[in-house]
Amino acid sequence: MDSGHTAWVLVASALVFFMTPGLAFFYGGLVRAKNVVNTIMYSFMSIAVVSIVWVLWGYSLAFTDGGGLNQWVGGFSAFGLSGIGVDADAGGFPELAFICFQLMFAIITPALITGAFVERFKFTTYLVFLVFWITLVYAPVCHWVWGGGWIADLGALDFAGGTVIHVNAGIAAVAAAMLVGKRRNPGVEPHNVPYVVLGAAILWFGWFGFNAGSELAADGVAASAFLVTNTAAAAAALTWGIISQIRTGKMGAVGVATGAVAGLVAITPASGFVGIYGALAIGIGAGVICFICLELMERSGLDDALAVFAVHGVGGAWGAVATGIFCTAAIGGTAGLIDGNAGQVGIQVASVLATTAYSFVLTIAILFVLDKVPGLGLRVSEPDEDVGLDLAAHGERGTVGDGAD
Amino acid sequence: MDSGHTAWVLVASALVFFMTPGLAFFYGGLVRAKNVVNTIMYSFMSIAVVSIVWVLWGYSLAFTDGGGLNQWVGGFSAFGLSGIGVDADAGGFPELAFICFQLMFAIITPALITGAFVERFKFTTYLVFLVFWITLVYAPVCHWVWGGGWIADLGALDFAGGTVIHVNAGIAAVAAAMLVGKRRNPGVEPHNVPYVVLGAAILWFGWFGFNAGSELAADGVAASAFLVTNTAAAAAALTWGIISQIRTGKMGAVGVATGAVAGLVAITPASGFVGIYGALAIGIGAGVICFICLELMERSGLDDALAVFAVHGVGGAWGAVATGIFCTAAIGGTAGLIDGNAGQVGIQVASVLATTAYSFVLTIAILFVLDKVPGLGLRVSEPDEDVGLDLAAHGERGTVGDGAD
Amino acid sequence: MDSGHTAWVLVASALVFFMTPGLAFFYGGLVRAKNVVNTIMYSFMSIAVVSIVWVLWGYSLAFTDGGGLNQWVGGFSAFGLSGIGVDADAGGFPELAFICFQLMFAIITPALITGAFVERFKFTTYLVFLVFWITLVYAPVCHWVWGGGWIADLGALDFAGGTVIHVNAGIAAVAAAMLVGKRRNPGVEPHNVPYVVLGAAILWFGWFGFNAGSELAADGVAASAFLVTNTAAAAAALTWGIISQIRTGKMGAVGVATGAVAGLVAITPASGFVGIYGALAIGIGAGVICFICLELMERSGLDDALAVFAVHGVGGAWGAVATGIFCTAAIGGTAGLIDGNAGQVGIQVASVLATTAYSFVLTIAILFVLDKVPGLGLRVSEPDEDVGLDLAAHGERGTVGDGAD
Amino acid sequence: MLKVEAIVRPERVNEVVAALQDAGCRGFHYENITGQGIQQGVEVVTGRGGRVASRAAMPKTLIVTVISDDMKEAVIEAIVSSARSEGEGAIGDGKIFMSEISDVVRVRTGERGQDAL
Amino acid sequence: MLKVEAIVRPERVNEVVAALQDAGCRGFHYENITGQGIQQGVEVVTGRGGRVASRAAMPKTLIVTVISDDMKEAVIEAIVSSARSEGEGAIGDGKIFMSEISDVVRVRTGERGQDAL
Amino acid sequence: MLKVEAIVRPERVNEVVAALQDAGCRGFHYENITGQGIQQGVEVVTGRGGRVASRAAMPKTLIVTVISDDMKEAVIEAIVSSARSEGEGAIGDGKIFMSEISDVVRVRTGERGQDAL
Ligand SMILES: Nc1ncnc2c1ncn2[C@@H]1O[C@H](COP(=O)(O)OP(=O)(O)O)[C@@H](O)[C@H]1O
Ligand SMILES: Nc1ncnc2c1ncn2[C@@H]1O[C@H](COP(=O)(O)OP(=O)(O)O)[C@@H](O)[C@H]1O
Ligand SMILES: Nc1ncnc2c1ncn2[C@@H]1O[C@H](COP(=O)(O)OP(=O)(O)O)[C@@H](O)[C@H]1O
Repeated sequence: MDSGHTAWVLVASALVFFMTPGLAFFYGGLVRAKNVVNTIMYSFMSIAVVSIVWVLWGYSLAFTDGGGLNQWVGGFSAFGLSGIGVDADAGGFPELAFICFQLMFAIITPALITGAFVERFKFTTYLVFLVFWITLVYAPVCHWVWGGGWIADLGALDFAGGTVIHVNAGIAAVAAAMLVGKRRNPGVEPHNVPYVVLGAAILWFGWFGFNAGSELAADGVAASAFLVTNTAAAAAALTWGIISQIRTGKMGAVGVATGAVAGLVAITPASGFVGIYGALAIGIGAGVICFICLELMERSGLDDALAVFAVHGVGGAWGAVATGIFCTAAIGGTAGLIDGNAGQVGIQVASVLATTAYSFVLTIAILFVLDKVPGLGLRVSEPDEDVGLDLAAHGERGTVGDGAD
Repeated sequence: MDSGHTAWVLVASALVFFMTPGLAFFYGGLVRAKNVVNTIMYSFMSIAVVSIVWVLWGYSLAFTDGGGLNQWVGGFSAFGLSGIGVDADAGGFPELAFICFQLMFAIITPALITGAFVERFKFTTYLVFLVFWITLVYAPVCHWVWGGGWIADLGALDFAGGTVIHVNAGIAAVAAAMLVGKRRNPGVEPHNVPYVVLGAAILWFGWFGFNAGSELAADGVAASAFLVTNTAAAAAALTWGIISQIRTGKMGAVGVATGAVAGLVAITPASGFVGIYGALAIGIGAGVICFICLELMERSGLDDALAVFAVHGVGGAWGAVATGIFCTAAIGGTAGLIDGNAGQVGIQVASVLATTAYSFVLTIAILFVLDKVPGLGLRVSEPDEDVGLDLAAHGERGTVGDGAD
Repeated sequence: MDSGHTAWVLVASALVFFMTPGLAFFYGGLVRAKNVVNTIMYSFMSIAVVSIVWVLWGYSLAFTDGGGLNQWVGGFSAFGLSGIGVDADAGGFPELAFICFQLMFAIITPALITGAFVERFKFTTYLVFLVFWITLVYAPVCHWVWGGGWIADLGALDFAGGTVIHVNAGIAAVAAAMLVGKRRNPGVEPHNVPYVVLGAAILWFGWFGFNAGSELAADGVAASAFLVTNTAAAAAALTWGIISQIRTGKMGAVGVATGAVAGLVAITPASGFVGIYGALAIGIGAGVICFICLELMERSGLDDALAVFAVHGVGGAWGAVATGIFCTAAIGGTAGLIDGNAGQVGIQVASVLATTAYSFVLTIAILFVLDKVPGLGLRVSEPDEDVGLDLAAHGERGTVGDGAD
Repeated sequence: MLKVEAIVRPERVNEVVAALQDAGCRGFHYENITGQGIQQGVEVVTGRGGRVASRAAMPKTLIVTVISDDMKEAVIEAIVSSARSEGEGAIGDGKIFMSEISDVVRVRTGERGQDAL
Repeated sequence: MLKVEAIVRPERVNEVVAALQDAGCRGFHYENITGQGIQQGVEVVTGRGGRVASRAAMPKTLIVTVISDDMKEAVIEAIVSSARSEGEGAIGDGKIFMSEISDVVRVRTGERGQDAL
Repeated sequence: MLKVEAIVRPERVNEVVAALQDAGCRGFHYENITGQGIQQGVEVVTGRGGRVASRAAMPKTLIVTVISDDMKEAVIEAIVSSARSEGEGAIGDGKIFMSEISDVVRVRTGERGQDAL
């Protein structure tokens, strides 16, 4: 085992871990003040719950051989990580490090979904949802792409999880927004813009681990992934800022931060396969496409409160398709549309559509069942929604002054 | 020297450094709004003061040969790090990197203590306290366990500092709370819950460096330590959340964050010695035990304001004992109670008791003396306590609005 | 290529990246509440804009051979990073990683300048300024020192960018403050002290990547740079705190945080060349010198709002000169004044003066031109300044309560 | 002239403000306060999750508008209809306090009394 | 009916609220304000540690309760005894202002006047 | 005794406070509020950069001082001159509301009425 690669995968795991608290602040700043604790806790509890599910059966379902079902899902042979010792090698670094790294992806994916249903979803139901969604949706899709399943066989490229994480979460968000319904009193302004920017900055910082870490080695491709990740995020942030400046005469920080995240999402599947110009194109494309989609969604009847579909669903789909367009053999070994291999785009589209369909149907099914279970249910009561979920679900207020508290 | 190990130890040092500002926010969010700056500054000034003490004589006292006194404390041979050049090797990586890593542990330990006496301790006295406590308490105990002293000889296991850091700080906190007395007007609610969660998240993030870094190499044991750290923290957070939900019908974010920290504390001594199931047991145990202890302490007469004893003292002691129960030869080379080596538990208990006794007596002695020194003293005046230490000690207010500021 | 060195350079790049959001909060906490978003966005948009400029032509101008002009500036041969593949080696690690690392320096430098003109500078003009300043000021100065230009030939030592980054930004800040003029209603107190400390802590954390990363290898010198960085920062923070305590009877957190940053700035050029005692001297010196300078500047007519000149300009100049005083052959290979090589000080002074002159004149020129361009201009309107730039430039308010928002 | 101080639920502010404007009010201001009435307060979790305490502390919003005497009933009607909870109304819906204003000055022009409203 | 506005030290709010309830007050609200009286203000450090400035800015809490006229003295007594500092009292202990309320409306029921208190 | 409530621009608070002190006011308090008058509000960006909404929400500061009746005109003059924008004044400069205070108590001493001011 190589100590440099091991060090890099461990650091990358820590960086990706840090993204989920970053997301907590990104989302937490966007809601109303009375829901900030609740919104933050959605992300934080994903860490707590998914960490347990992953080491018990999640990793096993995603990454072991599923026998006859192997095209669709892994098996239980590594339940409780049985048989994986400190010497197990995952290709130059410990398999335990790979488990850590993959765990962090599993944590952030359902946390992303929460943006769709903040300010009205029942917290205890969410905890149960996490267990089922990781088991029934995340682990299988992860197996398809990275665990030896059918999408991998198809030859689809997904360097760091454009379909597994972002398309998957983005579609599940639509399903959740549909079933939980609209907020009674959506706020007009985010309650804490510095939190939004802090969260976006932590996400960007952690995303270097997400994308460059996905090379699973400290080498030139990792450095390339690092650089294109940054380039695409910058391009998308700038694009979004310019559109916003043109349309409103002002360059809102929330818009720029959203643009950055959209760029990070879009470059994710492509990060090990494209160069600087590909990254610029993907970033600018993400800025334009996600902006338009977000505007359309706001006009739709669906209350995807924090624009998970527009940013992660559409951004991830654009990134997956763009990977097929801009990938170049010199970097990741596979040529794309621009280099004459048009077929790759079709494969990419197929992987997006399959993930979309599967994730949508299963998320609907899980939520439908949880809604019917006595004592659970999806939506909080009207008085709880009015007083805010910080008090209703957590018995806490975000901030309290001295004296008149 | 191995560049991979060196890179890992340097990164781990940076991660552990970041824990102290994380603690600043964890603690800073828990106090009243008028004491947030003061509480944050306790942690921040520990960085400033201990960094100087460590490179001058702290490291030397902890890690050099103490000659005839070597069982108890090191010597002054490395005063000012004399003789330690850029080529000095600490086992595959530079000794200067080891000094950095150990420094970060020395910084956070007294910062942990401050949770006991926030909102009423005199700030200038604290700065003096730091110098004496590191010299007379931390450096010797560190020497006992890691510097070749008597606890190491005994065969006690402490992978990343359960006794050296957490039991040590937890007991010192009791001593400090006893001598400084109760707050006049303790607040009912934390003034800033997002800060508490931000702090807990940064602590968790940094703790990967703390525990996995303590392997001092980028290898399979480091990866294992990383994974069990995360598992125990998640299990404890979830346990605390569930207890809270059952008892109050609500899942307070502050409770969940406290649970996470308790789990991180408890896994610390065990992190290089136990597997996933040991980590789950340690985490769940930490959740239950620290929760009960915290409740009992709140009913006691002692005003350990931010529950340092319950979380770090008791959590650290539980972790040290649990290390003796769950350690397994397959990971760290030593068998524990479950693997048939009951004696290890006894050794672990002895190391906890010795640390407890020494730290308690010396902390009392140091504070007693500082209380008598003219111009110092432990407690601020009543008006200063009422107006808040941000204004009284720092001439600052945490936040100020425009206009009516 | 060495995987350990590669891992270290990639991690260091991520750490330096994180400094800019850290700076955003450091600066953002210091301004009035109505300008917090704007101040944060100055830093955030530097990431977006400079990232694009750097990969297109910035890196090329700074680090390629400039042919006949090579003493002064590089060329365009690496425009769009053409010809730099994943296998390009920069001395044991990928050149793409070096590009990432250097990019992060280029991002933070103009962000530092913004402290001079916050609360009154026109945001859109700033975005244009970024492009010109990186191209005309940063890239050439960077080339002089690190890209094979005349200062490198002179034998000046600048380990991590004391002149390139800090003197450069500090002088540009003076130029900007002169041209944009004074604020109408400067606030008396920072609006958010926790943000200031959070920002300083993130800066300190990231600075380990900045300085120890500048060794571009995971080795003993990197560890030494890590340790002296921490030592100087701690010494300067403590020095500033003590001065403040003596003069005002209180130890303001903002002062201590400023001291820490001044120490970090001053050790930057010296970090790979000096030992612990040199670091202590540089840190204490930074605390005293920058404190005095800051006080003098506040009495001057110049409204350098957030003391960029005193902290970065003067701190950087002191560090550059101190490098010549305290550098020792045992660590970095070059002897300084204390070791009998008085000439080094002269070389250091020359490099500071050249940077000062060039940066000042060109920054004035760029701003002068931008002021005249129709549609741009340097200063916002009086009503915009009064209502605050958060609303005026971004259409946002930093924080909004529920109900009466 | 009358000062009308209405204490309402924070989530109703937008509705109340709209109703006031419809009723002809051209100026008002508001701020967040903490209140207690029949509705005793809120349950907060203390002891880090071990216990619950009841705090005399419901977040409310205070809306203030100064009007001419003849608008009194219209303004009361506007507030009551926009601030009352669906159905029967609910405890905590708020109160309105009225008091005399003896003089008003418009800073910009120096106008006095009724003209300055 | 009377409006009682009491400015007190923030750290006294819990005591004052308890005393008001004992005196029979069933409704009140409060908020944090910044005040200056004889007690001139606070010292803040400026110049990043170089100087001290005095700010006309003491944090205070304003408690407001509307009561019937006959409760006036009991309420004053309740506030004074709970808000005054130990011993002789201290500068900055606060003030109470009283004014007439001409009408009250309970939003929930539409009740008016004394009944709505 | 009179209660003077002045709504002013936040960036003017320091000037207004200084003018009040020059006019002989020895006590006051202030707080930040949100207001709307002729000046309709502010433009905020919504839809993450896609649209602009107008919010009835200008940040204002409310300064309150209780004075004896004879100071009325001096205090008005002090506020108007310090709060009015340069030149002709501008929309949003603020308003002053005056009302009767029937009694005052100084908590520290129990003094009443005029003496307690
Ligand atoms: N006498 C009073 N003086 C001041 N404020 C009051 C008074 N009574 C009620 N309030 C305010 O009105 C709010 C609503 O009162 P509450 O008794 O809960 O309403 P309701 O009578 O409509 O059920 C309270 O939260 C409090 O802020
Ligand atoms: N005339 C006044 N008008 C409005 N508020 C006042 C007035 N006088 C005092 N206050 C408020 O009362 C608080 C206490 O006043 P202060 O003069 O310090 O108290 P004391 O007279 O009890 O020593 C002040 O901080 C201020 O908020
Ligand atoms: N009738 C009113 N009742 C309460 N507050 C008012 C009233 N009219 C104005 N205000 C307050 O005064 C502020 C200034 O009012 P505005 O009409 O903009 O000023 P001007 O008349 O001087 O142009 C408003 O923001 C609002 O807070």
